[in-house]
Amino acid sequence: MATETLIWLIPLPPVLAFFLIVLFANKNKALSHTLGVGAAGLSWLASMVVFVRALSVEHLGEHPFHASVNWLPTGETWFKIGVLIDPLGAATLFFVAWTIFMIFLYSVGYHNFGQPKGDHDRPGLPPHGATVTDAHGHKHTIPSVEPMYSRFFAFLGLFAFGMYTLVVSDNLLTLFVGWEIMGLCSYLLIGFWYGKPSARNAAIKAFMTTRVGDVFMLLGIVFLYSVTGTLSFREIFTNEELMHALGTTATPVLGLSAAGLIGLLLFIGTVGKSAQWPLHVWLPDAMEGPTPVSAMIHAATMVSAGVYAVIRMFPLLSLDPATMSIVAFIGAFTALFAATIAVAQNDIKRVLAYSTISQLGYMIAALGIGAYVAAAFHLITHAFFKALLFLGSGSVIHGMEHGVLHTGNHHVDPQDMFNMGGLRKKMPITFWTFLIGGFALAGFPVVTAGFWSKDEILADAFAHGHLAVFITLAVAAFLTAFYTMRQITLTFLGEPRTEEAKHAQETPWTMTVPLIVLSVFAVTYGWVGIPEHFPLLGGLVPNWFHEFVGSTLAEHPEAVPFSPVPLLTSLGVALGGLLLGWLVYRNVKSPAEDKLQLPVLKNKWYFDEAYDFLFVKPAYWIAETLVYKWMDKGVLDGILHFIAHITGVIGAAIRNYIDLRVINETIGDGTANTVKWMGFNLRPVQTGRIQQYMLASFVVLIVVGAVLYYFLVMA
Amino acid sequence: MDFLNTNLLSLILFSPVAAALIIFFLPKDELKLIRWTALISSLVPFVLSLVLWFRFDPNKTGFQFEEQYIWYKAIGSSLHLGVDGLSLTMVLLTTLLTPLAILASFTISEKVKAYMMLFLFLETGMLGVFLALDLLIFFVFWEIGLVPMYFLINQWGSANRNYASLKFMIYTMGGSLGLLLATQMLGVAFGTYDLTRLFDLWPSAQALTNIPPWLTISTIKTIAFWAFVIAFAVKVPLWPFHTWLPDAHTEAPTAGSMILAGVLLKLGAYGFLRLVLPLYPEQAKYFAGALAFLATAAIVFGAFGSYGQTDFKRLVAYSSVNHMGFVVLGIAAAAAASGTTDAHIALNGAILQMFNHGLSAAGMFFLVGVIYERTHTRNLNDFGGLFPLVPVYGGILIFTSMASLGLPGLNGFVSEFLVVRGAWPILTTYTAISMLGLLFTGAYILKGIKQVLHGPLNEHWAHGEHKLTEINTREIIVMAPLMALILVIGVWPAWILDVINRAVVALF
Amino acid sequence: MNFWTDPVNVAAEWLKDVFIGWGMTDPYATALVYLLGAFLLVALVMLLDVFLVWVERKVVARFQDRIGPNRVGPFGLIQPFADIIKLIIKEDITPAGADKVVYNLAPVLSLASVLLLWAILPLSALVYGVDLNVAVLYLVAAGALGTLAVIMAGWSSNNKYALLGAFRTVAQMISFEIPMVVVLLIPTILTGSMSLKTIVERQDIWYVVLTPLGFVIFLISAIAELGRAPFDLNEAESEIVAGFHIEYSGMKFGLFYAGELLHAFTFGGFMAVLFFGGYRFFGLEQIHPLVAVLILMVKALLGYWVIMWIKYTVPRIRIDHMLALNWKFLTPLAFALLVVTAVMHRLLGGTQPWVYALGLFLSNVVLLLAALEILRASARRQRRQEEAVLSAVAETAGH
Amino acid sequence: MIPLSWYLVLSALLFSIGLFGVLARRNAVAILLGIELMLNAVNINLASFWRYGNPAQMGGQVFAIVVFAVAAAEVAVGLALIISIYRRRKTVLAEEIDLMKW
Amino acid sequence: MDASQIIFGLTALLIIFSALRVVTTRNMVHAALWLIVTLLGVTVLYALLQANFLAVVQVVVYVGAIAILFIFAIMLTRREMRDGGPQLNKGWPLAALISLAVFGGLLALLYNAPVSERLAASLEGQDTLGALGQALVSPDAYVLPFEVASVLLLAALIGAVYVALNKKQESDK
Repeated sequence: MATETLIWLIPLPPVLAFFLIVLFANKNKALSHTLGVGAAGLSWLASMVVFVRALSVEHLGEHPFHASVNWLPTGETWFKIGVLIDPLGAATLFFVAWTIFMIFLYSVGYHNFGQPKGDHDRPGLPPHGATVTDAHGHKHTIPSVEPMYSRFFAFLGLFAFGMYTLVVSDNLLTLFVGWEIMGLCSYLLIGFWYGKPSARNAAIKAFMTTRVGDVFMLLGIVFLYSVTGTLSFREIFTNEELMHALGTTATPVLGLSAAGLIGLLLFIGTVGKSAQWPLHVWLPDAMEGPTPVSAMIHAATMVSAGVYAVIRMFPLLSLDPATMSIVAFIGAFTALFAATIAVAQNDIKRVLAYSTISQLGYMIAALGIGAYVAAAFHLITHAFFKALLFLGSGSVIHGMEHGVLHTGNHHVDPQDMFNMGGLRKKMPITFWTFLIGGFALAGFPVVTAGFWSKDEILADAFAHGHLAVFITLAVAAFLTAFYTMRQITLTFLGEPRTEEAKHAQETPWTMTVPLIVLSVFAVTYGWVGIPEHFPLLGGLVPNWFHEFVGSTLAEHPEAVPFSPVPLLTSLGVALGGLLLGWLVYRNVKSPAEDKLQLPVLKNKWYFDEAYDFLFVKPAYWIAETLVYKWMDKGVLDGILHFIAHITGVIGAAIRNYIDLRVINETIGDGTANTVKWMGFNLRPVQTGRIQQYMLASFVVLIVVGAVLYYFLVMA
Repeated sequence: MDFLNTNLLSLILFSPVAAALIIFFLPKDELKLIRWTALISSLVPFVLSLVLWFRFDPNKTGFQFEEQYIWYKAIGSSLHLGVDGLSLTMVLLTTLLTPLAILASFTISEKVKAYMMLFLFLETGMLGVFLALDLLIFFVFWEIGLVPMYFLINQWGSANRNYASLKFMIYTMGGSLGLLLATQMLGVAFGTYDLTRLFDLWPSAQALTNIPPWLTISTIKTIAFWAFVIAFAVKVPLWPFHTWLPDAHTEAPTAGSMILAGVLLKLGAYGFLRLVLPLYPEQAKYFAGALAFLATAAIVFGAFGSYGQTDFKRLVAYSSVNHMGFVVLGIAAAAAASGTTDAHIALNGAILQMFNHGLSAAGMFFLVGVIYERTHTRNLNDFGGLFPLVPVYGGILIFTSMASLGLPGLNGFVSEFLVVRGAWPILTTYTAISMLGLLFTGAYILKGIKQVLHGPLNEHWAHGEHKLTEINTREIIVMAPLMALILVIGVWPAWILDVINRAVVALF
Repeated sequence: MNFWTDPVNVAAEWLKDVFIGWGMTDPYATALVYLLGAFLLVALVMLLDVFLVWVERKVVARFQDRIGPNRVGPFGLIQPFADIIKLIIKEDITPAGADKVVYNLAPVLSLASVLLLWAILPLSALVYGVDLNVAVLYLVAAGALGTLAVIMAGWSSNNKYALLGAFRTVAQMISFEIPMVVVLLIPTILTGSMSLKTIVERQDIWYVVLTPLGFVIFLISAIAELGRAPFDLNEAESEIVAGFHIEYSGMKFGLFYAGELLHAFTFGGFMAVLFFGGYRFFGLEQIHPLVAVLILMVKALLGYWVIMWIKYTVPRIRIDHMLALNWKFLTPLAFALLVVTAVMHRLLGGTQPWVYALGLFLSNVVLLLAALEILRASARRQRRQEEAVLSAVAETAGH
Repeated sequence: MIPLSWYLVLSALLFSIGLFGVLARRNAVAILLGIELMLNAVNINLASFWRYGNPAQMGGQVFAIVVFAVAAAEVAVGLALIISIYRRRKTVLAEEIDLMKW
Repeated sequence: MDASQIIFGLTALLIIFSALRVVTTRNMVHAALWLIVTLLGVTVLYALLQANFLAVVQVVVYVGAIAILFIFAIMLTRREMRDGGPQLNKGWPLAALISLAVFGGLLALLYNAPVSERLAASLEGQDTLGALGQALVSPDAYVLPFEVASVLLLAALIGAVYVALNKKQESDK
């Protein structure tokens, strides 16, 4: 099969699975997950084939796989949509395919496939467990299967479709299509347990917050389209005249050039999607969704899509330094800001959520300083280890739920890290893989992928003289290592702090296999991008990633020269942070003993409250009171009713003073009286005999006719 | 089949009336017979318009299937019918929605005969507007459509129906007074009402013989322009003429709302496209900013209004204001820069938005009706967590809501994108402000879903006599064509957009 | 034009020349020839009528499992002449109090109304009385005169039964004229002309194929128009003795009788012309005009036979049923058929002949089925009502 | 050939006879008979003017047909009325049907 | 004098005679029958005028329906059929005078009118029947009067049925 055809086909299996499950298989759990996982597998296979073929093509950057068809007629011309796999796309496709496939597989176990139906489970709420009686007559409470199992796979399928569409599309519009489909799916999946008000609100928050960004992004797309007449990446970026014109055309906004403004608008979309400050608020709440969802959406794919979009549009952004500064600022700020919050969170998934925001800020900051390849590199490594961490945390929660069901004490939150401790013995596979993931996140030197990608960003920042960015990111990295170690310590090390933690269990193979696979990538993927001038290790493995992804750009980015400062910094912050985290938290038993539970951090710098006060409440007020009650019901309908009233008054006046008085009494009754009088006197003429009437009329006819004839004709 | 070719339009136009006459002769107690007769006979114009669709040659410019019959020779008016790509899509929409609306109203059980007859008359009224190529005929059908709708709201509506129907009737009639006067003026000035001739004569007219000396020709044209605009703006409805719409929609019976939102609102937009732009290019260009302002106001305030509702149906009703605002925004853009590619794109979007809104709004109203029939309440606060009870209904509701929200991959996105794309370079500021409306579109749609489907289950509906029943097969059949079209247009809009595009390029 | 190919017209031309030779001017000669032609036609038709008496009697005998007249002449062929002689020599009675002039005029008018019809019957492409452009309406007009004769007879007899019979006849004839006129419009529409000759010439596909339902309606209303069983209410012996001709005897009765028989045969002829291709039969008519006349006669005889068949098979129905059948069923159906035929003719005009024929035929079938369905439903409803009434009655009786 | 005036004179005569019937007869049915005569007189006029005017213009014949329709309607309603009156008042004499006097 | 003139003369005499009988005869049935004779005479005139359609319709409508309706009505009101009283009312001399005056007036008008001696143009090759049909249904011509006449007829029918039927039910009560 031609590669282009294959690329077209990549997104299709999941969406087919979606429709098949929704329409036909929604009653059959096994069939549903077979369809879902099978579709993910097919897409994975196709992606791998495409990836391998992409590797074997020389100068893929100049001659990418590309095909397009007419889609929208626009005046005299057609708007085309198509697929494109260039080096960046291929690299993205690689990690997307892997993570998606793994998450599909993981979901089977996570939703307790094969377990009995719950006693009181109902759709829309997490399963509560089922009571079974074993051979000895003992009653056990064991996890029960998710009631909306099929639906979950359907949504995941649709989501995968969106992500694949985004990756393979050759233009901003279809990218946006995939982007929004993922937005919908994230809404549906965060609100998967819609019966919980918190999940329902989180879903809406996620959708609306990202939609703020999307609206700006749509404007950016429209702007770009209006200016260039196309949305195809290649047609825009390979057209040097056009790029030059874009870079020099001034706009009235902030003194930015057209390219800068477009880039900024598109970037705001990313801010929403990748949960950057100030639109970061949705992502922690989104942890209400099932854990595979968190892994899928909030670590590996959807939030990465935001960064991917910025990487895609990098040539445009880089035309305007002002925009780049904004991007760098937001990225760096977010990285630090989110890291500070993560330190004070007790929910195992929320820590990861803030860490995700922070890491995404890293990538954005990298882009802002022009470190194109480094950003892409960190994007990919982060996707692997963060998906691993999320899945691992899901595994932990799952294990804890076992304990909760065992003890029957449902007041214990299985996600609170202070309820855990010592899980490394109960859940060894989970522990080791989580450890790998955590070290990768912290940037544990040399062995983990995270180290290489993070180091490259720091090196870039340092080498290009962005010292402020460099320092901010370094501090953020330190905090990252610190809270990562805090998490590992609280969760796995030490002794179990609760009864539930003692009865935690290792999870089934469908959950652990993805963990193992992802942990492999979390380690090895770093090796494809080792800088060539790195001491000792440089050059052992060629810096393939830099060459490959860098070739996407027309101007090949130079690898930065080696400098010991960033290397030492990253070594220092990673190891220092890890060590400090372990030291501080190895003996902490309860939240009260945690010195870092500062209210301002605990409450996320009060952003939710501020937004509620600044935007949500006023919006409600504008909608309900200002627009509806005052404007529509009050002013507009008031005017209408006033006019109606005036009309009524005029009508009544006409009736009372003209109709009744003048017309009825004077003219009407007067005439009637006259007629009555005449009729009374002329009455005897009416004999009631028809023939006499006729006789009379003929007499008149003849007389009048004769007279007329005489005067008109004869005379 | 020469006969079919030469008389296709009048067959489409008058077959509903014929069907209504047939129903007139049916016994009034045979509800089933009446319903099925109405349904099947309303499929006749649909099939004919499919024939029309496939026989239509998009490559030709100008009107096709033209028919001209003597109607009122003395004043130069004739029954002149014809279609181009613009009206073709609207005809298709009308004939598609009518059978669905009739099927949707199978639950009506009082005065069924009158109801069905009115519905079929309504269809003729609407089709007449889309098919007319004569100003007077246009006006006649324009007004004919009002009467059945008035009775549909007034007789089969819910609690506040008298107020709503009166408001609807008076408002629309009041709006069209100016239209009538302006129509008369055009007719008197040129001795013909034939649009094809007026398009040539009127915009280029430099002097009129019968105007008072203290009025200049441009003043006359400006007044006539606003007379047209106000008539259509009321119907669209454009802010601030929109307040009849939430009342009328809310009180109308389900199928009435479907048609009202699905087709009747399009009459206004169609009027802009068919009459205002071709007849008053200069004035339209001059006042495009004002139009765009009103459109933007409709978009933003419509979205806010919708967000502020606790009545589900009213929420959907306000969403129509919001969506139709985009249509007018596209039209305003085209008015400001007629002939450019941007204008063509904006108009493509506007016309497609008309079609799409017809599908999604009709679907939304129907879904509201489905749940209203079961619960007898529209108050959003009375629902909650119904998803587990009605999973299929919930899925359909989410699907349709997403189409209304403008989710890419469904139809609404394509048209909104095109409108925004076309309007951006022409009316940048307004387009940017209208994005606020787009944002709140999401907010109110999600609010609706949140209050109805999500959240803790309201136990009131779970058991006993109030137990909510799942959407039934008939209702799914109503939704199926709408959903299929929503998806198809979202994924592959070219089949319909191509027809629209060719018409737009030829016309504007 | 020679004598062999067109004997009738050649003879007429010759005769005209002869008259002109005698000193007549052309118009008078033409008028005289026409008069003679009409006279000749009437004479031949009357002769045929005599023969029809025999046919009728023979056929009814076979229906009733008898032999029929067989004594006078071979196969009883001379029997009618014997009958005529008997009728002529009977006493001519005029009842007291009868309106003499009217009484005597009625039978003549009755027969004349039938004979008038022969003026427009196209016997062949070249042999016909007159090719009138409103012939189809003429057919109805002549029928109106027949009605008049009946009412004159009934009234002038000064007899209650006669008057009752006349009333019935009039009600029946006027009523059934309506579906008949409507159905007559169908061949008119299909042909685009009211001229019978044109109708025959355009009938490449027999109209009975295109509009079978029309033919059936025509047959039913024709039988009613003729006043033959099952619609012979005007002379229902058991109710009103013999109806309008109760007081007539002798040759005056004979004229009524002859008129009725001839009327039936004539309608056979018109059925042939309107629905069965008239004098045409797969090109046979082109052999010779007289062959064409023969073809028409055979077809007319077949039609006549069908009418007789019905008469001797179906029992008489009640008068209110008969009128209900007309007003509530036949008339609406005829109108519906007219509309359907007109629409289909317009829709399918210009298509392949077989498509055209099939379309019309099927539309007839569909219409018939729909009509029967409606009929069935209404019958069911009526039965329910009656049963309800009956049960109510039974209940009250039970108490 | 017949001149137009013959028809017109005949029609005028017929009209006058009818008029006399209408004015002079006592029997209501007879009055209607008179009216029929008058209508026929009119119809003769219409037909002959058609024939002698411009035969391509069908106005004359069309109006004759309309007169037929009117005549039929008039007879139907008139006779129904007369029969109805007869049932109630047992008379058909025009001069006795004078309830509407004064 | 040609043939048509002879026919016209004979017919005219018949018409005048029968019309006079209509207005003078005592026996109402005879009057109706005389009316039929008049009508048939008029039919002949139509034929002479080559108005075939009118001729046939005259027979169908007048003879076939109207005249028979008359006879019916006369029979239904037959108490007056052989009424002994005078057939003409008291004002008949005045009526006769008026009729004569009308006739005279019409003759006077005819005498002065320019059309009186006009002869008919040939109808050779004209499809008057087709033209009539077209005229009746063409929107350019007489479709509106035609439709109005149909509606009138329908209304009259319903009215007649109502008038005749309603009274009967009342008398039944």
